[in-house]
Amino acid sequence: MISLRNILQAFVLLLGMATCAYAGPYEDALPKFAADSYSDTEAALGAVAGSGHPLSLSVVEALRDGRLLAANGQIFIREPSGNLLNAVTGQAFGPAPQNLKAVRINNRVRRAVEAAMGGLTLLSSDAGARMDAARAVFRSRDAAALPTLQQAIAKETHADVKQALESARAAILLNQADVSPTDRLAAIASLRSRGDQEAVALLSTLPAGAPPEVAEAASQAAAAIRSRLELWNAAQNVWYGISLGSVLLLAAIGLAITFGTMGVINMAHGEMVMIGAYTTFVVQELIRAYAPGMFGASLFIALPLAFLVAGSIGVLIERTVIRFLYGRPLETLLATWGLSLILQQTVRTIFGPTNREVGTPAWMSGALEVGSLSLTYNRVAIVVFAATVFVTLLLVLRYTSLGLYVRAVTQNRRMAGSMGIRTNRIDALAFGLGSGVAGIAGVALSQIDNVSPNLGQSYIIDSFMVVVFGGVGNLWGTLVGAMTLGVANKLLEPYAGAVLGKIVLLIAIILFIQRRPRGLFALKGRAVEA
Amino acid sequence: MTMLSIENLTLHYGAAQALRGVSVSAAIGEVTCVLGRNGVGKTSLLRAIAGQKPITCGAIQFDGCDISQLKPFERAALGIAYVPQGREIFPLLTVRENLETGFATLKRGERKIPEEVFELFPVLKSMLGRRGGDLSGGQQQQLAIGRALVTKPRLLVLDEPTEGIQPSIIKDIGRAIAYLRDRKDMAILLVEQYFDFARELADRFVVMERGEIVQNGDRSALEGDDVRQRLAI
Amino acid sequence: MKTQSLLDRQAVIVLSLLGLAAVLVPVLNVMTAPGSALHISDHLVPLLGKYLSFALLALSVDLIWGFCGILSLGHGAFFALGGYAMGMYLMRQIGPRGVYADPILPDFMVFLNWKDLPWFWYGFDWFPYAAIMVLLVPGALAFVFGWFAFRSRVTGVYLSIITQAMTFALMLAFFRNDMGFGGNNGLTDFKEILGFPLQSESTRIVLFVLSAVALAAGYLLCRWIVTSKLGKVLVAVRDAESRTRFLGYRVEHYKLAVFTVSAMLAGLAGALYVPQVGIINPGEFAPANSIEVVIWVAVGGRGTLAGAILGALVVNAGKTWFTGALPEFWLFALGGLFVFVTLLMPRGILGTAQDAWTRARARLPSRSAPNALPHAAE
Amino acid sequence: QETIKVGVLHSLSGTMAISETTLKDAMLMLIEEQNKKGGLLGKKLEAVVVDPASNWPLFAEKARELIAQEKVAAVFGAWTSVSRKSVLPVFKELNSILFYPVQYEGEESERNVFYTGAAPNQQAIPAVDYLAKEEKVERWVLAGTDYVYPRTTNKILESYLKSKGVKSEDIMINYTPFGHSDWQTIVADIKKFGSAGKKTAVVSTINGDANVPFYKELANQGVKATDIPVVAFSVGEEELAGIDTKPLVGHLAAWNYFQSVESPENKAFIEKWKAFTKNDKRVTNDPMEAHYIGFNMWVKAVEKARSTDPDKVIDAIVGVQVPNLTGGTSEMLANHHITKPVLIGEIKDDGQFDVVWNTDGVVPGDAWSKFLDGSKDLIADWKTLKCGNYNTVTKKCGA
Amino acid sequence: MTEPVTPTLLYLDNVTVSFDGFRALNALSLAIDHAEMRAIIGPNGAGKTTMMDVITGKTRPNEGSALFEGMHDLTSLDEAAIAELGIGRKFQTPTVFDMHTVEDNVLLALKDDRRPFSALFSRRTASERERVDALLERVRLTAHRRRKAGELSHGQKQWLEIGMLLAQEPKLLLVDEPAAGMTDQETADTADLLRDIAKTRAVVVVEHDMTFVRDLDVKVTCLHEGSVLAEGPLDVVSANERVIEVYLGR
Ligand SMILES: Nc1ncnc2c1ncn2[C@@H]1O[C@H](COP(=O)(O)OP(=O)(O)OP(=O)(O)O)[C@@H](O)[C@H]1O
Ligand SMILES: Nc1ncnc2c1ncn2[C@@H]1O[C@H](COP(=O)(O)OP(=O)(O)OP(=O)(O)O)[C@@H](O)[C@H]1O
Ligand SMILES: [Mg+2]
Ligand SMILES: [Mg+2]
Repeated sequence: MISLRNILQAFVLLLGMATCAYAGPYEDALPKFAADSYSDTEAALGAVAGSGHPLSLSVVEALRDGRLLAANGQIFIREPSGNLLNAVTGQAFGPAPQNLKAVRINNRVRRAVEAAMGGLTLLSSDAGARMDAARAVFRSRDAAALPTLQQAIAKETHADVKQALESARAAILLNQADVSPTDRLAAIASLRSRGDQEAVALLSTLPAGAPPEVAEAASQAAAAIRSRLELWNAAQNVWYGISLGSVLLLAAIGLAITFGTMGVINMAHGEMVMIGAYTTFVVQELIRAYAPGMFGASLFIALPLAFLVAGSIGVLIERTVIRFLYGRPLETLLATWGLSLILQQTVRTIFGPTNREVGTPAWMSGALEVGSLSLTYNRVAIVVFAATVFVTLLLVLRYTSLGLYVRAVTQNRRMAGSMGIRTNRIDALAFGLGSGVAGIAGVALSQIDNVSPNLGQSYIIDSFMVVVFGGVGNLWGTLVGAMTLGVANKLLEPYAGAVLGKIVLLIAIILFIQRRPRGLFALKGRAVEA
Repeated sequence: MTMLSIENLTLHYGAAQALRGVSVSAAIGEVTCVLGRNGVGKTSLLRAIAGQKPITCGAIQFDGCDISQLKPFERAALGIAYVPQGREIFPLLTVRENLETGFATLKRGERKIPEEVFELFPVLKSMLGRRGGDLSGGQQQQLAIGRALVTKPRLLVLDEPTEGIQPSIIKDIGRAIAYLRDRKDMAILLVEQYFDFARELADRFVVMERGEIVQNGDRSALEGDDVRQRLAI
Repeated sequence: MKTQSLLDRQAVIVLSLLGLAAVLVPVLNVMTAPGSALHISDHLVPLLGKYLSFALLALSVDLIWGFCGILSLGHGAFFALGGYAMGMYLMRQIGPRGVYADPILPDFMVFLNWKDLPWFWYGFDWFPYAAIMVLLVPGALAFVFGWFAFRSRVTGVYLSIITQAMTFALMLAFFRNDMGFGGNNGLTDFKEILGFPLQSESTRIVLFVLSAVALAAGYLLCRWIVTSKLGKVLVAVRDAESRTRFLGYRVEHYKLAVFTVSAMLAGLAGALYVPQVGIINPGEFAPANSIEVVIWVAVGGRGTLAGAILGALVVNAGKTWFTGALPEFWLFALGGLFVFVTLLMPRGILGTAQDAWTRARARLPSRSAPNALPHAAE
Repeated sequence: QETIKVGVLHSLSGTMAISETTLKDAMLMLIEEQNKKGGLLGKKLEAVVVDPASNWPLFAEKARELIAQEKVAAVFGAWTSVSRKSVLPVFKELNSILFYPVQYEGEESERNVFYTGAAPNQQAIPAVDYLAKEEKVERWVLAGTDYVYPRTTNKILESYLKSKGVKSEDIMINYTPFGHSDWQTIVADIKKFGSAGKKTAVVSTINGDANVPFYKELANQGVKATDIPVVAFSVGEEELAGIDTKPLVGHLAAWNYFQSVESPENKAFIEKWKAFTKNDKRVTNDPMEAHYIGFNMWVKAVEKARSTDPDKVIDAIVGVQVPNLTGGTSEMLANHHITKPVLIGEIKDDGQFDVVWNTDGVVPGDAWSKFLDGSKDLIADWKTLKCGNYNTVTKKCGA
Repeated sequence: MTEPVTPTLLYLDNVTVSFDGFRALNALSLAIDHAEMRAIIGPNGAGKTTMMDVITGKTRPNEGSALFEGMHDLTSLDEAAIAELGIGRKFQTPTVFDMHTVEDNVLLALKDDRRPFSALFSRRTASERERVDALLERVRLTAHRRRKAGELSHGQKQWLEIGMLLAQEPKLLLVDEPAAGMTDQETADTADLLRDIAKTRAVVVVEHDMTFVRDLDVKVTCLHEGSVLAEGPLDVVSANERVIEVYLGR
């Protein structure tokens, strides 16, 4: 890349020298950048991009990145390496002028820059850049780019890019009155095969005065795409539901142990989640300060740490407070409520009351496109993560004696002791496990929610709702409960709105419990009724 | 050899005294039987031995060591197994899981349910997957005894093990207790109201009244009407 | 045969303290000079009144939780509904004195372009109607809710969670501006009650006295319930619900009856609360509020009635004091108090004090008569 | 030594602590500064801080405590509308002074309250104008939390937009509950609404905690400012501190102050703030500036009246002018609102704002909106008319 | 048997109860007459307690019906309604109200109007007081009357529950293992008590103690695997080969 750029620059330099006497549109436009007015900047940008001047790409790039500078009506480009070039000549410029200021841009200019970049990079050698360019042209529908577009299509070898280029061309052609109906019909067909929301938008904004057969085809195509999208839409909503369900599951699963299995009405559960989130924050701060290169791995480092931190706090709480309260489940409510206040205020004192920034690693941004379904990576990650946590926990509880002993201890503490079960240790371990799992849930939630001392509070009610709805003491119940509530919520939301949807859901839970007074996965028989 | 020896045990429930200076001992290869009417303190004595109820004063020696301050699970680890009155099985655990709770004191390699449990109580084998709480009363009682045997005890403490059990199995239990005694590797302390059952098994016995031991002796003393009289109202 | 009488020592103490407060607070407020040590300042009167209404709420929770084992995590809903009923009356009393001077519509309706008063606001300008609604609305909701839940035998945490869901749903609903209850801002800017200005000191004193009287009456009602045979059945239900059924008691009817009574008491508490604090908004439905009420009861001593009153007073006075004196650290103090009480006073402040008292009394005779334990067979 | 007490009534715990704690710190700093300058009327100022804990009735109780028990000369505080509504009667009854520093829905003017935050005409309408003019926006999503401020603002905007010829089908209104955290559906809906071919923008009156997940979701679903810009009225530097802003560059906010504003006053203020909090990363924001203005106005009025007596201060303060932090001067108007410039900023990747537009001068705050039926005839004037809701048609106070 | 003026008191017809495929009761039919005492024996898990569960409304049978006094279908009534019809029960494991005193336990069981309102207004009458005194005397708990029931020993709880059952004055008493945990002497006493009661009411007793059953001297039904294996006088039943095999042992 760098060598290519150097060659290009040398070439540009030569060319610049050859043409310096001649003042073309490029040179005319440049001073407008210095006016510090967005509309002037936009106009100048248009002129530069259309000038065909060899320096125009550098100017546009510089403008986008805030490297286009102005001083005393003169325009300069600061290279990424720090050198200052005269934008007119492309030659290096000696000592920087005093009052050098970056040419400011706003959204409007940024949009124009994108469009310009699109036109300028359609023929780039990098396939990714061409793809971006094709998208930019599709969006800008700039007829001026048509010739270059044709050229690019002819040369294109990548199937994906070619398709993108073609739909960009279609977008331009569709809107042009002077194009033959056959070409426009072909454009409609191309858009129809694209089949997404943007295509519908284009097709339904066909300018008035189009030939009837074109208008007809466009509206048919739009309708066809719409009905297809309808289906995808339903699938999308289910996905949203699953991803919300995973969030609920993560938030609730620790509680399924401390409350569901151990019977502690653990109001401090949310604070354990919060502690996990703050652990992530601290880890990221440290990484930012000492090893910025490892940022991508920050969450993986945070996971075990969050488990340990929240888990040890859980053990500490169990050993100092909860253990005196077994057999008095209702009093655990009082004590853990007190603890949650203390933990919140502690975090507020240490980290301040405001939100803290937890960043998203690059590998978690972006979206996976499956058909017309858009699955954002971070949601996919959360779904996968929730499933992993669930399965691991299930295995731990099933295949180690811990699960058995915890249940034995909760069902009959005295007798469990007489069977030789170390009740203290089991209690501490189980509470630590529940808290630790809450902690790692915090790592995941830090990716989608705010990391503040109030984080835990916002999940505690939902968590109890999930555990109870699913049936206390049953991990599967928690899973099904979380997913049911998540999906139901998301299916209701489009019809009832977020507020009413939630109300309807709460009422549904109340009614459901009437039908199944012990939750979804209720235990039956004498054992429970006694 | 004396496995368990209790000296001068006193126990209170709040301000109320349930045991007053009780002294008993149990030896390996013997069945020691505790007799007495309702509410005289038999269960309280066993709870004190198992560590479920802290004692007020007195000494509990097990295998030569004082265990009166140990936690229940520590006593279990030493080899005391307890079949409580009222069964106290874990209602939501399956029969198998109930039995497996006995593994807690065992080394990893020894964690197997001994065949003798199923020989003694075949019904348990057919109901391994059923929740303990769903069993019938007698089945639960059998489970409670079986569960105690899983821990491979050196002292087996049984509180009215025949309660609610059908006659044929009572006979089996009697035979089993005799068998365990004759293996000569454990001491057995038995609380029993069912006099004939006690008489057949007891090597030695004590009779309690109002939290005190009022009579003790060996098997021959049980033959007369004396003890029966004491148990009458 | 000794029965717990309606007016045992505890009841006498509670009632006389309340009576004393009802007399002393106005006297000290009016008769003493503002500087003197005994003076109860003007701003303290509504504050104390607020505590008393909270105490009544706590009492209503103790009635069902302490004696019938129904842990309602949604009792704030009944309190808030009573409060809203009172708030609607006070709102209608504003009349044309609102900022938009609409004689009928409250300000927030004008503001949202409502043209007519919604039907459910009819009648609230008439105090007796509002007063009935204060009891009727929470009572009816509790009755319907309880009828379904108790008939379906929803118990334990399941019941707790659906009560929580109920108050949560109500909170969201009342937050909605379209509901016609003023949305998030709720009802505020009240002017007068029964023609007496709410800002005047004498009205406040009367409200305080009324709160004390209502609390005393509520306490007596609860006492009556728990000392009657009904109370014994409730405790039986709390400890062994199904056994009670086998004795022929229709558990659901018992639960429904006390739940409804308790909700009405909570509604009354809300109605007393609103004129004294001057605002009612959906925040009162917040699940956390209801949990807090349960905590007052636990702090004071569950199942002792007087303990619920004590708990509400202690925690709220503590909150007032801490939020002023330790604004940055009061959560530590409050949280610490809760942990402290659970660990060291397992039966709450009053329960533990009672235990200590009985133990102290039991110790004396037990020394002379070591055979404290009765024996069946003599 | 006798002091003049100043009440600080901001939540230090509960849901609002996240926003309000900073304002408490700002007030402590301003008071400390003033004391360094020699105090007021020869006496030292003393801050009385209480915690109303995000609990609205508690606000009223604490206000009463501050005024009646602590005898403060003025109170600076409240954030949410409901907390202001809750304390209003107390201030009226006990005749004290409240400075309220947050942008709000308007429709109010009280003798005892001074509104130093923006009224809708000082924030919402200029922002919409900017988008329509500069970004050629034709389609609008009005997204807000379901409470009074968004409802009113959206009502005003809706009627304003319609008056500008925007059609009903080009306006989408969406309300969410407080603390809404799952924005997947709504962001997807916005995307869909925005892909109809017309330039679309989102006007966000989403409140408090809900913003962070909202912006995180915008970033996740790749809604870029160049496609669908979002302009927010409740998102400032403080809120952005909790989000990674790189994917959000170009989204907008409308305020009367940004930390990035270049002026000597602002530079000095920021320096003092960082020194006071001993933290280089602490940011400043609009409500802080509002307190700065309000506090200085109060000081000036007290000096002018030579007394802290509320009646005298209320009389003296109207017309008082103090410098604001953006390099201009703000004046207390007769309607108890102030004049302020309106600024529009685009989010930068460092969590600050780039001011892309500002009004030439200052805009006077309107207590009553011209775009609402109920209030278009109302004006407030505490100087001559002595009335907060004077009806210009019926010529009567009290509408 | 004398001419039945009214139909049989309790008639179980073809009752089947299964739990996840396991038949705890298998087409069980049984008739109990007015003022009849019936002893039920049978191996552990034969379905004796389940049968009582069906009669008292705790368990709904999958099939079959249970008629009381010839007109009330017990399978469609709930526990409280059945209790009000006059069916009282003592449970296999003693269940009493732990937090109530011994005398309150009895008091709660006393035959009385069960509606909440009457409970609120109910005042204790002298006759009630006498009855409680008499009952406590009968179950030998007078000395413990003020203690909390939860503090009683196992056997004392058994007695208390019997007292509660008597207090209800039911038409039909279902008594599940009343002698468990009692001394031989007490067992005999219990038998006396039951015989006494059975003069005026119907009693169904489940017990494994053969001495006790012999003392009762009534018709015996032996259940096995959910249905009747043998019926008749104890001597006949206990001579039955199958009964010996599955129940009595050799
Ligand atoms: N938890 C308790 N609290 C108070 N007193 C108790 C408690 N448990 C037992 N008691 C009393 O202690 C005494 C002895 O009870 P214990 O259970 O040891 O008797 P027991 O001999 O086992 O009787 P049973 O044969 O009926 O089982 C009884 O009077 C009983 O009431
Ligand atoms: N809920 C249930 N789920 C599965 N099996 C059950 C359930 N309830 C009872 N059973 C089984 O039904 C059978 C009958 O039990 P029941 O309690 O009626 O026996 P029983 O005759 O009373 O025995 P016992 O003499 O031991 O008390 C037993 O095998 C028991 O395990
Ligand atoms: Mg016993
Ligand atoms: Mg049975």
